[in-house]
Amino acid sequence: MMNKTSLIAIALLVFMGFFPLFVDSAWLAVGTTFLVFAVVALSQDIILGRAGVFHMGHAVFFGLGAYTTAILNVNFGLPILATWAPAVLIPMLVAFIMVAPIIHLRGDYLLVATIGFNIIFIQVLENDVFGLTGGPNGLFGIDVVRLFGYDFSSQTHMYYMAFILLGLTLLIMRNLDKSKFGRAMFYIHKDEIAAQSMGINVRYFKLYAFILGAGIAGAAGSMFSVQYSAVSPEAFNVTQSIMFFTIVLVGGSASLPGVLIGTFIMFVLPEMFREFETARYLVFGIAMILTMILRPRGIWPVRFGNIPDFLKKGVK
Amino acid sequence: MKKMLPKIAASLAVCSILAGASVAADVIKIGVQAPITGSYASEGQSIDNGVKLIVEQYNAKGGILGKKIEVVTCDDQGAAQQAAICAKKLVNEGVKAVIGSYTSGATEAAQTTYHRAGVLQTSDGTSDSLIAHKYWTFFRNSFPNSAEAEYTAKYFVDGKQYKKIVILSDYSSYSTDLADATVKALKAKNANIIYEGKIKSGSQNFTATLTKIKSMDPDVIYFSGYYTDGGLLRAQQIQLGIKADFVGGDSNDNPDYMKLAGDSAKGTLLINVPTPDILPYDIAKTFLVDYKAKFNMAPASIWSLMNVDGLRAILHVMEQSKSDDTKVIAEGLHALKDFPGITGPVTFREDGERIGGGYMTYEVQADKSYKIVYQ
Amino acid sequence: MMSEKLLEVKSLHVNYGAIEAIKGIDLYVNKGEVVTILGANGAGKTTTLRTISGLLKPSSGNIFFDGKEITQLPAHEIVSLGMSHSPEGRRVFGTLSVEENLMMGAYSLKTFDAPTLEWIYEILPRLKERKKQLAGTLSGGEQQMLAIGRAIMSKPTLLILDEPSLGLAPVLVKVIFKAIKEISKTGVTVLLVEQNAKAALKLAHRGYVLELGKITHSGSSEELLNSEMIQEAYLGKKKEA
Amino acid sequence: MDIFLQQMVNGLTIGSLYALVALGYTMVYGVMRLINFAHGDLVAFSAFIGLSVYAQIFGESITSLVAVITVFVFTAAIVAFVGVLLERLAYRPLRTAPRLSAVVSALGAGLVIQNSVMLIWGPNMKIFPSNLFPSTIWEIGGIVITFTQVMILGVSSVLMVGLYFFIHQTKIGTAIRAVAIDQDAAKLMGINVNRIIMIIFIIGSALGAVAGLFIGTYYRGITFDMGWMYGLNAFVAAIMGGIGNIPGAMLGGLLLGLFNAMITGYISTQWAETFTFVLLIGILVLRPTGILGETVAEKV
Repeated sequence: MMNKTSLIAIALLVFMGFFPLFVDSAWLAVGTTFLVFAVVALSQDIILGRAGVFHMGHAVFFGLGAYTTAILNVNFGLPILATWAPAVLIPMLVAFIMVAPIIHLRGDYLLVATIGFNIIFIQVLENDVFGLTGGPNGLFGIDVVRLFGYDFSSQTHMYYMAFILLGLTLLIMRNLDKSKFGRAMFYIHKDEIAAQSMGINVRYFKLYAFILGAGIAGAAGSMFSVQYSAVSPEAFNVTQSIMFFTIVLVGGSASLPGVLIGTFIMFVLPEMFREFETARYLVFGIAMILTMILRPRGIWPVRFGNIPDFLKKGVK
Repeated sequence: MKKMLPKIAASLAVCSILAGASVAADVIKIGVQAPITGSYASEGQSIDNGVKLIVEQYNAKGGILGKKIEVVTCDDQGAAQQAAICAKKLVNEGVKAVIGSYTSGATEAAQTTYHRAGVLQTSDGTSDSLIAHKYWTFFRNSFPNSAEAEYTAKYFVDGKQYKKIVILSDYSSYSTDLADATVKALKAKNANIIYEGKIKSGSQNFTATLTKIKSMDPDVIYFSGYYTDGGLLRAQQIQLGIKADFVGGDSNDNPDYMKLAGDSAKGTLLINVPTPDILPYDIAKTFLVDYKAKFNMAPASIWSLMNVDGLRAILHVMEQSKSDDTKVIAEGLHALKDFPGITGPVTFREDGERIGGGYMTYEVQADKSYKIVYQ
Repeated sequence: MMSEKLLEVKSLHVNYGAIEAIKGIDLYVNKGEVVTILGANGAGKTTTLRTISGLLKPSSGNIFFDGKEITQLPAHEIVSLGMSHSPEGRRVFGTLSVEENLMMGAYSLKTFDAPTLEWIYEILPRLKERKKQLAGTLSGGEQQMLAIGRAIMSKPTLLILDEPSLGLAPVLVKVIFKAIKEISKTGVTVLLVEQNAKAALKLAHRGYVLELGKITHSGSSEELLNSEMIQEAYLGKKKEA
Repeated sequence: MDIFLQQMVNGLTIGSLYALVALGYTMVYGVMRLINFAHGDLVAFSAFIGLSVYAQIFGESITSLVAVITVFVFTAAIVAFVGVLLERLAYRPLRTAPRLSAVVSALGAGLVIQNSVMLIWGPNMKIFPSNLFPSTIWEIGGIVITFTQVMILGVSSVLMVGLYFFIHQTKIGTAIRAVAIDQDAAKLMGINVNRIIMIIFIIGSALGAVAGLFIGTYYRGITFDMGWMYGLNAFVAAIMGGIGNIPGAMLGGLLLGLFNAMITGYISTQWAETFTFVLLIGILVLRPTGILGETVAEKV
């Protein structure tokens, strides 16, 4: 089962693990953000790529995680560590309440409904509900992680925390692929009607994907708020959701290396080409179109011709 | 761990644009954090231009403390998240001071990072919350919303004696803060506020909100947001036949306000500090001429000049104290007394607040010229 | 019988992705003939027809229609040359009325052809009764009538029919086949794919048998009707022991 | 009561702009099953084109009915051409690709249009001349209505009724509906699907251009990034009405405009968008394919 893809993935992880030894803190900050966004993109991929649900509101869950940590820390003085569990659980709960009534909607309708949730979310944040969210300013001065009297405040600390988070996410996704859920999701994505006739409860598994994706995005959000010590509504608006959506499709949906490449291209490359300033997004848009025309299934697509062995077992 | 070789190798490997930006001790770096793109791009570019002009002038004289000054610009797009990213980036670049940002929200999001790193920051953001943390690194080069709010309240209650006041703001950090400060100041004077509302900036269609306001028959509509919405609000107010006065906060004072409101602009009351072209100081006149010569246009507004004053004050103190240590510079800035700025004398309070600021109210005439009606 | 070839297919190959669906077939249809293609499900009958009418592009081979090569022409241009294809599963436009469907049939003509419409209403009177009704609300048989009517609105020289009797009650099958006969009588050449092999061969002059993307048998209808293999495989007759 | 009627006028004005834009979304969706995310940016683009056309031809001073009509026709033609170009370059190569790839391409195209506008006309707000339409205001029983509003309501009604008849009474219109239902069957009728798609993009873009010009003349200030907001609202309107359904888009647009005005006027400005999307999600939960439903039957 050790194919080329996993070898490359391991090589990448090793590289990312030693990355801080070679670069200054400016690059480390870019690296940290890359890791955080990669986690969000992977969680988006669980919903969009694997379960095949047209979901364009992922910034909601990312934002919920970030705001949970920020609110509990800034408004209630909880240490960051204590906010981690709620930052994962609250997005999961919201995902369930929000998505359960609409999970049966067909692709494009679900897409617009998730955009709608994102817009409502932003409005809630901007209107400073219960005086908790800080309104349009957001919340500032979020603490760093402290444990046994140590401050994990340097950029290297942040980097490794994000690195561990990415590692955990990859582990979850690996287990997911091998599980019953993984198989079900694979078939739902390939052919929903066939999957249904095989007795797979499509709604249940889609909802499961949503809740799992929301939890992981929440964890990334928590990390994000600590990294920048500030959260504000526009970091979680529809544009951000569209970015996560695009990352998955440009990279290659349901493909781990694809999503990581997508994150690199959509997040790190624009950071590098900041010099071009104004023309940057023009080039970016052209690149999006060209990528889709030349590689409609993404830069590093999953090859559906070769169904991995572990997926073949059990169902047939 | 921090050896040059692997560093350069890694940089090359990722086509780093920062490859050349290795630590060089013979320059002093000044950061600019401003909205170079996005809705406030004209203001951001104006700040960047102003800073570059001053730095060029210094470098022509041989730099500062025997070193050349280098400007590092980071585009925060007027967004808090980008601002936080910029802050990290500029700190990592090793800048001594950061000029900006334009909006209060972007300024605030970056503050903590600069403070933790001991990097000076000077901004024209007017939100009162900017000095709430009392960071020693932060200096406001404009005047706070609370000062404008108090002036506005005095004008409304003592001057105009309005009985029914409507307050509108948008969702931006600055506008919300100014509206809140104005409401607070008005309430302290027992004024009667009949409606407080928010409009969504850029949504263009405000007729629904205005129709609702019409049914309340107010004396005055005060708007604390930006000219891009203010001009439209005024035009639609006149269109709907609402006979209240329209008073705009400082960010409505912009030539585009007149164009947007068209004929409806007549009679608008604008509250602001003096505009660039009427600044009486010689330094201001010279600077405006230089700016125009280099960039072939006028600065976007008074705000970029205030940021330029922030930079000038910092460079002045560096020269005086012969030190590039930020602690020393901060002390020097606090000790400044009426430093001659483009926008008037510069003096900072202990919490980084700039002291002073004379507000006035202009009435827009039929030919779009200003008449000072209250001071 | 004239022997001028109206349609000629030469060593046609068609791929679906990596799978080769049609593995080199040759066939022809003479002017005025009724020709049928028989074959089991998945033999490649529909693929062949879709390639002839230009919906699919062959990986190799040539198709000639009325002396002209049409292999690379787009489907809509082939229609205006006089070929009309009534696809499998009827594919009527459900939210268009019966009359609008017929109007679309005449799309390739410069003007709407009223006499043809009258004639269709004559041979398929049910359509006239329902002309204002949405096609999607018709019964299966009526939809099939509409699909055939729509296909001849363009006044084709070659009419291609893909499984016109599929899923219909025997009474309706008779109506449909009667109509096809009427159409063929006016000089329209017909290429017919049918699972009802007996009815098809009774109507046709010649036939081909397609199996797994290859033509295995061909001949006059009589020869095929009498062939043991056909009787066994398509006419449901047991081999005599 | 007059406040209520005033709100209706307000709502219908903005609603007809949404409807014009929504038609572009719904027609493209109906035929291609593609959410054309670039459409909103095309609307913003047309406002800028209109401004430049006006400045080029009339030098910003002379106004007359002829001038206004010329600007509208020229702009609609240019934008229609750009729409067709957009389809050729960004969507046609992706006809057979997975549906979401085309969505990403559309998002990319939106970025390209938006940033081209920014690079050509600059990042600052541009302002339409105020004298394009007379500044006449009528007051009827406490309700105020301006000349521009009357023009918006009048012109968009005429366009919508015209489009309805075009789609339902003409041969090309029927062919458009046929292509929307079944592309292969339509090809077999001799319909050139590529040509139909081109016509769709011409009509949709031209209607969007009219909306963009009205936005310019009514609100005067135009920004390079305003397309997103109009696009999103119009898209929501199209979905509400039943995407792919032309009368549905018109109904959805007007309904959304009215609903927004009433919510803002009587309930809350701050929560107006939330109400809009709660309404949308409510409609979708109760009627999963919008109010009038899709005209296109789901292919199995």
